[in-house]
Amino acid sequence: MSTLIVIDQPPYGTWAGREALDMAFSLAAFDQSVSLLFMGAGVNWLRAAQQTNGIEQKSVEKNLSAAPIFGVEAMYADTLACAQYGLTPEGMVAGVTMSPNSAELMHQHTHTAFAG
Amino acid sequence: MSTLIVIDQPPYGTWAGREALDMAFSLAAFDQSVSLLFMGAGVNWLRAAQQTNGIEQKSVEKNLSAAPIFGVEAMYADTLACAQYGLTPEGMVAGVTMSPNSAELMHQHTHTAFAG
Amino acid sequence: MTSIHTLHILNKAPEHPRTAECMNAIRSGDALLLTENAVLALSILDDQAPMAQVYAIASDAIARGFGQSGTKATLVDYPAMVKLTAQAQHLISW
Amino acid sequence: MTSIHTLHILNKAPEHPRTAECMNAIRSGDALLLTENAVLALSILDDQAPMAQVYAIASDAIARGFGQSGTKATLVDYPAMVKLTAQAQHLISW
Amino acid sequence: MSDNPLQNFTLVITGAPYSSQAPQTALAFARAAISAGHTLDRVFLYGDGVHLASSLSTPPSDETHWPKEWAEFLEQNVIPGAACIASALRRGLVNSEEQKRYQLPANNILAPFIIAGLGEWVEGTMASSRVVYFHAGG
Amino acid sequence: MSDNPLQNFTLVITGAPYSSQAPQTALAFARAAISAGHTLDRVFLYGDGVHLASSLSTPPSDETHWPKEWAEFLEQNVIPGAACIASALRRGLVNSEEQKRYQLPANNILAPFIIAGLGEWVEGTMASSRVVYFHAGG
Repeated sequence: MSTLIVIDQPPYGTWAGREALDMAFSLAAFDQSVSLLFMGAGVNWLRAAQQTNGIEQKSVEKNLSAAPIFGVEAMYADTLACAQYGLTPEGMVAGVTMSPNSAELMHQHTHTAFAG
Repeated sequence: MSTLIVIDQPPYGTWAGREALDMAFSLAAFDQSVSLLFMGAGVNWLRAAQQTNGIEQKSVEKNLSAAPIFGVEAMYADTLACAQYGLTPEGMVAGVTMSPNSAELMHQHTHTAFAG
Repeated sequence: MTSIHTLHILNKAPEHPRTAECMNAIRSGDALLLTENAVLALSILDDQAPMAQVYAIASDAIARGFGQSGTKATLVDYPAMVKLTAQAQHLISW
Repeated sequence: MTSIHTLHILNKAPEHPRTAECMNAIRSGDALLLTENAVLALSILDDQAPMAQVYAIASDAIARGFGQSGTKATLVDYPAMVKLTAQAQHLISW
Repeated sequence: MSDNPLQNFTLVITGAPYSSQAPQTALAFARAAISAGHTLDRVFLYGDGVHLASSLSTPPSDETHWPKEWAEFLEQNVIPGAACIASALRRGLVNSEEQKRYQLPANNILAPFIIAGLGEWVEGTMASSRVVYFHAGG
Repeated sequence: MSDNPLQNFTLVITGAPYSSQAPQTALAFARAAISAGHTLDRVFLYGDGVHLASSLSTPPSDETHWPKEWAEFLEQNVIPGAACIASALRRGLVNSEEQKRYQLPANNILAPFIIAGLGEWVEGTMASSRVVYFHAGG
């Protein structure tokens, strides 16, 4: 079984992305194969240099950097969505694989789930 | 003071539209000038022949027909949104005024508010 | 009963960004089930219908005034939805 | 301080249908204030900027990695947001 | 494998009642699944879906009481229902144990719903043949 | 009229904490308004915003407790805060009076928030010079 957790909402404005990340970490904690796909406005999770001291929320960059350590297999970013938001590999957090065909990626996984 | 309450979400799938209607009825109950504007997917509130016995929710058509009685001054429907959803005057509930320029309508009211 | 590769279950209005994401993800051999506000797509779906069989929950369609729109989608009840989820190898709830 | 006819306060991501509704409603003499997820429009806004002064809450922009994007919008704090709401004759929270 | 093999479903509800239609659609699906002879491994409430487990929800008497309808369905069919503890605590849904631990003035979980970790959801995905999510619409 | 006349604001919050950023943005605005010498006529919670008045919300200790922050702000500045009764009852937010009336097992409204009708909102729109809405984002 392999699960793809999809995040299509930006960070901070809603909690759905954080709750999606918790789902991925839980699967990994149970030694289940899990990857993350960022698409739509969700690719903004991956923008480098997020400084959250002004909004009383923890930076999601730290959460993301912990993903490989917790056993999340891959973090994919939808190529088209990155282009729409002006995100280039240099402007993104480390460890992200570009996904030129996210529909195909979903079909390659047994489960695909959103957090909300 | 005149208030325009805007409904841009369809009925039944979320509660925002019902709560917007309650706002309009409350203003009217306090003898405040209030009108409703349906735009975007919200124009689907106005589709005739809604039969809700299958979904255990009350039909919003009855709520809308009560609007003039409660003192709501006008119900506007965004012309472009109606066209997008294939809504014609014959397929709509009674008492609706078409709004070809909803931005102008907002500017004509002192207050413009969404329920959520 | 034919097999379905992925059953896409969509409950968002046509304007919702996830609707476009769902439509982009549909491939040959998949099926699309419209529930809740997604049945409003029945007034918009036409030539550009996806390459998949389209179903819609009848009670949701009728509640929203689409009792007669059986041409663009097959109206189904919840027992049929259960069957579709059993037939499909994969499910995605958008 | 010049007067603002309508201050449009937008807190939705660019894909959200209300963003398009807001952009369509902006007229000459209005101002647009981006808050929360709406600051993501800073990566998209360009030639087609609306005919209005654009502001964005600095803490929301910086949190989302837009600390250097002062060119497309004036970054403001909450005291400035309060001033804008006081200057404007009308407010619309999208 | 027959045309309609019996399935063991896990349902995940992430939309709140009286804000989304998710709990309603999920219940219609659950009833149809049981009627067709399938089994429900468990129901897991996540995100805003935890509000379905509120013992204090009081809709007008002429509206369906979704938390009660769900609680009765789970009891009658002996199906476990759990609300994610992290989602629930943030949103003000607590059981008597959490009430004591955090010295809160009350508890408000409607039986038979319990509070449990995301591990309940992971186990559901492993134990069942189909996982169906019911999100908020829009 | 000066460049910056003092205003009397009514704030309406329709987004829930730990689901939207609305209560957080609204509090930053409210603090700035008071600091600038403006007044807040009242704060009205509507729709999912009523969850801000929960006395049971228990976020992790390293996250901001928005209901408590808001309650302290309202008390310190003697500003009335009301949750819409229709929104609140459906969503499981009740005071002791509603608890008795509907024979519920508990109540969970955080003081100084009270439960009131939409008339409170209407009065706010009439009494104040500016009404600012804080909706859920997305």
